[in-house]
Amino acid sequence: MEMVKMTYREALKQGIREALLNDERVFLMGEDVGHYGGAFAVSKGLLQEFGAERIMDVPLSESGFVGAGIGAAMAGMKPIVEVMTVNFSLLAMDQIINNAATLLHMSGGQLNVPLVIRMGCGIGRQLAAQHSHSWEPYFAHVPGLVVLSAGTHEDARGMLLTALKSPDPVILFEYTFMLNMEKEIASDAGAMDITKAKVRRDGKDITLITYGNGVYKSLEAAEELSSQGIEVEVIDLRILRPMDEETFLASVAKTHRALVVEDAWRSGGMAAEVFSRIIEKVFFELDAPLQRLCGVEVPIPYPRHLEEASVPQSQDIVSTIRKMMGL
Amino acid sequence: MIEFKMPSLGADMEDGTLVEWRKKPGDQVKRGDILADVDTQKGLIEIEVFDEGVIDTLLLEEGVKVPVGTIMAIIRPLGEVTEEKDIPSAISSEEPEKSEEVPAKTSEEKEERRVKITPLAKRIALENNLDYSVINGTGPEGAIVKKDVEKALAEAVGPSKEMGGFTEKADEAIVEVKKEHKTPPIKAIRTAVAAAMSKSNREIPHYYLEKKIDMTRALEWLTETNSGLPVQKRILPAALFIKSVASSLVDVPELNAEWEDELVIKNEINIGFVVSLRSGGIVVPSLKNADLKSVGEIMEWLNDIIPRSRSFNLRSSELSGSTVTITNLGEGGADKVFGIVYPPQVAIIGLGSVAEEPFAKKGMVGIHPMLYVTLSGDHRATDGLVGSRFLAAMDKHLQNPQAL
Amino acid sequence: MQEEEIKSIVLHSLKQIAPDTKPEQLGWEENMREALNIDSFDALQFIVALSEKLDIDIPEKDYGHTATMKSLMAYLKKKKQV
Amino acid sequence: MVFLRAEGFLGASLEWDKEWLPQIYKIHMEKRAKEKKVSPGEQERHLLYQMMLIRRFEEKSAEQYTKEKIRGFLHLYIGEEAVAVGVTQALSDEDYVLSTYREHGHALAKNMDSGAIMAEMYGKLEGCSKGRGGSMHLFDANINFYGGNAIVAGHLPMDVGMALASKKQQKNIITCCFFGEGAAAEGEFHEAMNLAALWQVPVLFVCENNLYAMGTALKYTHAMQDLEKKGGAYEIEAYAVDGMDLIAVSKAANDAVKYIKTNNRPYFLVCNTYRFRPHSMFDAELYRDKKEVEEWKKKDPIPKYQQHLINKKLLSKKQIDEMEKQIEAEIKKAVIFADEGSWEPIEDLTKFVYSGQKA
Repeated sequence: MEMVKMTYREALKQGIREALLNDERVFLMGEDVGHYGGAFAVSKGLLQEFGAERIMDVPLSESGFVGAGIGAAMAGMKPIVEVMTVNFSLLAMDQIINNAATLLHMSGGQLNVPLVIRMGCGIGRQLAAQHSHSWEPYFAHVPGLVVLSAGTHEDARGMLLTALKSPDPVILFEYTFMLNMEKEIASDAGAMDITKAKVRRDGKDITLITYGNGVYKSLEAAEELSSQGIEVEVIDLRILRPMDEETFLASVAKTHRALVVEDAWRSGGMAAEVFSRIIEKVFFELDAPLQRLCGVEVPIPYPRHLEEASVPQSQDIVSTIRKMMGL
Repeated sequence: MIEFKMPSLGADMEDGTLVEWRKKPGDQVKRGDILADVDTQKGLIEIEVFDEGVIDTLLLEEGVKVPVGTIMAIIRPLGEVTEEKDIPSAISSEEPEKSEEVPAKTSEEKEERRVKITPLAKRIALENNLDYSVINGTGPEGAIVKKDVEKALAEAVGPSKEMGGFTEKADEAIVEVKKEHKTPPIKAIRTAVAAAMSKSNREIPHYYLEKKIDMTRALEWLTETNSGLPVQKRILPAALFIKSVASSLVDVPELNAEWEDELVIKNEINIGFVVSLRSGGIVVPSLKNADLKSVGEIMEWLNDIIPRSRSFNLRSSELSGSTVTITNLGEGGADKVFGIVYPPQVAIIGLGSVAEEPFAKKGMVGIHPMLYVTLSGDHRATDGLVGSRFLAAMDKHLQNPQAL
Repeated sequence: MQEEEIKSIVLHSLKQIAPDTKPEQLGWEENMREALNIDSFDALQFIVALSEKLDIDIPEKDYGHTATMKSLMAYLKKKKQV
Repeated sequence: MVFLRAEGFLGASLEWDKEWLPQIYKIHMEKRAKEKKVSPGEQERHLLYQMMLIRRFEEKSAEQYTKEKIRGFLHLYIGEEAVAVGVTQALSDEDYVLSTYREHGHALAKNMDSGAIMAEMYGKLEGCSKGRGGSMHLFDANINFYGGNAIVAGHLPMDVGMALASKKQQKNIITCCFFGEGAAAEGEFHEAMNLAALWQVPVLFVCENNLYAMGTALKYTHAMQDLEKKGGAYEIEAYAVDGMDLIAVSKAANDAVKYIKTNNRPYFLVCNTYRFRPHSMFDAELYRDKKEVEEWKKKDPIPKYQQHLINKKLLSKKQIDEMEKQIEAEIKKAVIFADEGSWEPIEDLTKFVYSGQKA
């Protein structure tokens, strides 16, 4: 397979571009997606290529334009709505939860909402408490939504294409921290499955379950641990709702130990949900207490050293796993 | 001269491509003038000057992509020469945690009322009709884990074959399990030492220096000081050596540094002190700001850190951040020790044994206690002359121990 | 205090600083530091332990008496007037 | 609590209070007017000083940003100085001010210490928000400056709440909030306007219309671009003023404050202005023409006001030079203060989560 080097930003852009080329009904709208080129330069140049009809700048009114996206989707369009970052998504929460997620149910199956909402997410650029959120668990809490987390370049490239085929509203989390990161992906990379978690690395000693910003950090830690003789199986959840549990339950049955790594705050995070399912379904496979490394419960501070201390780093993963292995 | 660098215009900007110079050498510039056009992932941005002066040199060619912080041009200040010190960015997150994370000690106490056993271990025990209440747990909080049950199952089969020595063997097995649990992760330490030292030997061109230092006055001073101290407060020569190394590093800061494709001199003097483990392997706790501590304080630190190092009861912060390392093998019987530099540090100081030797001083040969001090240096970072200055400084300090 | 008691305190203290050794098997005139692989730091801890447990002062100039089991026992007995 | 105590002190008769309070106010204002007796031109020169300080402070901030001393987002106020200074001079020290993420100018105009601002942007413990906020979150309750609010329009409902409180407490305080024309497209703007009018609370809404919401022009974001007309939808008195002219802004703000105090109603002041700099440091300005920027620079409020004062013989060239020197010294001091500040220990990471928490 031929591989090409690509930034996460470029992977996102290629995904959007392919979606626009594939289907006339698809259009992108969001704050600064057009003339500014996207707040993170993801959609730079698309306005020039596709025109203002399909690349729509909108005013700063999250509630308004997310609502408009819902209406357009119900009326037969395929909107990609960009909420610049997850930090502003609360302004649109009413639209997302009370309308997008419930219309199908309230209308007795008559109205579905084929809408994709993209959000830049996560910590790591010294943007302080209001601009550093990891709120995947909030959205994963809501029935009616499909919640995706693009923790790798291939998912950044391909999740959107599949999400646009979903009959129901999809929240797609992208990670601003990774935008400049270069990785190799297949030159013919395209649509990715959005139903299953993925084993990113095979291992026999312990199962590490993660998503988003945690994926590359975990793989890095797993490499280091491998040199110390510990083989970590790294699982990328990818789909936070509806969650694919088969993949990680099978892994835990093999390794008998599990660690969850995520940037989101500890209380009520994805880790809590993953653990509940492990205890419910494979309790008698466990040979060690479950452990989780999550965000420290503090509004994210501005100084870099405090910011870094707020979320698990690769080194924390290494030391936690060593402890779990009794070293 | 003012260095004009590729500016950082956003936390997510890592580099920029110089598209066009707007000024040429000899041009006068003032604050706010546009010096160049730089292409970023967000598009073309005009780069402005914050100083006044005349363009001296343009260091970059158009079309070149460079990281933030790269010097692009030199500006000669106008008229008065203002001293513009560029203080490097204060937070350095670059220093990776090099140390081994040390596991917390687990309580060996067996729970009386309830047997702690993991769900998996319990299942296996029950499936094999094994009474797990007599098994010694080696897992977290002393819990019985799968491994323990498997071991017990194997032993339940084993002794029946050789009738004699059943009890003895069983005892031994338990002792062995305990030992395996309590002893530090020898293999892991070995692996870590192996990795660091191989990297050092592979990448660092070492130079080696040694110097004999007359310890008469230093030892006299120690004896005198210790005679007035209760046994708990007495000072070992090691504390004095560490202090003399710290003071010498103040004199020769080039060795208190890191090599990151250039010599980066560190502000704090944090001395890594090699503690050997009885079971083999080493642990290197770090004495922070050694130059600011008295000999007595250093001894207190040793009294605290050595037992904790040997029992693996250190915080990772206590193992990281060293800017130079001391190895102290002399007591092992060797005369001198030449260390391997621990990257990214640039020097390691080896303290040998103190031995009585004939030594000429002021034309008189006498018997003096002599210490062999060695220095292994990273030749990319410094030259032998710097190392030599350091050893001379150590000699000077050890001849004047009361001042340390 | 009996000689046996002093000896047991000595052996116990040695075992504490060098848990992987068998001090009770030490030869009477063997150099303890060499035989048990004790460095100067551990040696100091040993002396601290002895002075605390036996409630005596061992000045630095007397460290030479601690080299072998024989010389140490003689020294401690004298100190405790056994 | 304060409210209850005030009530107890003033007695139960509201009728009586209504008559009595304006009296107190009058005495107070007369006293203040006496205190403020200044030599001719001193007040004017002070306003000029503030505008020039903001300009230079922002330039220094940009410089410190490129040197990576300041991180995160940095939004500069250059070009809009007349708005902050003109509006703030109409307020009293007791009045509340809330602002946006482009708030350095408002903070300086409200007399926040420039060293505390610089240290905050460095992330140092000595910053006005203990380094936890950075450029977008300047807070100083002592001078009644309540941020530094970085979700566009997110602070507008808060303003109304604060004004509601001062109304209930019968405090003679105005809540002034600054926001951009981008915020005027947010639902929260409209909700806040509605509530303020409905409750008749003393809020001064100041819209700084700099024509671009980040990089999207007014014409792409507002169907009706005479923003002051939006006040009419809520029966809020509104006025649009040339935000590049300090004298005009000051007069409009004085009138607005007088209106609010006399009528106990909110007021909507639109200041038409322009930022000379990009939206934030990392902005290639793909969305606007350089010629347009140059045209606006001709309206720079600072030289305009300098010329005005020179013509009125209230200012000399020499005094301008002296001011520049004074400002340079002040900014230098601020930078040194920030440079010498300390980093908060990581052990304190979880501080400030609950009040009363031990450090």
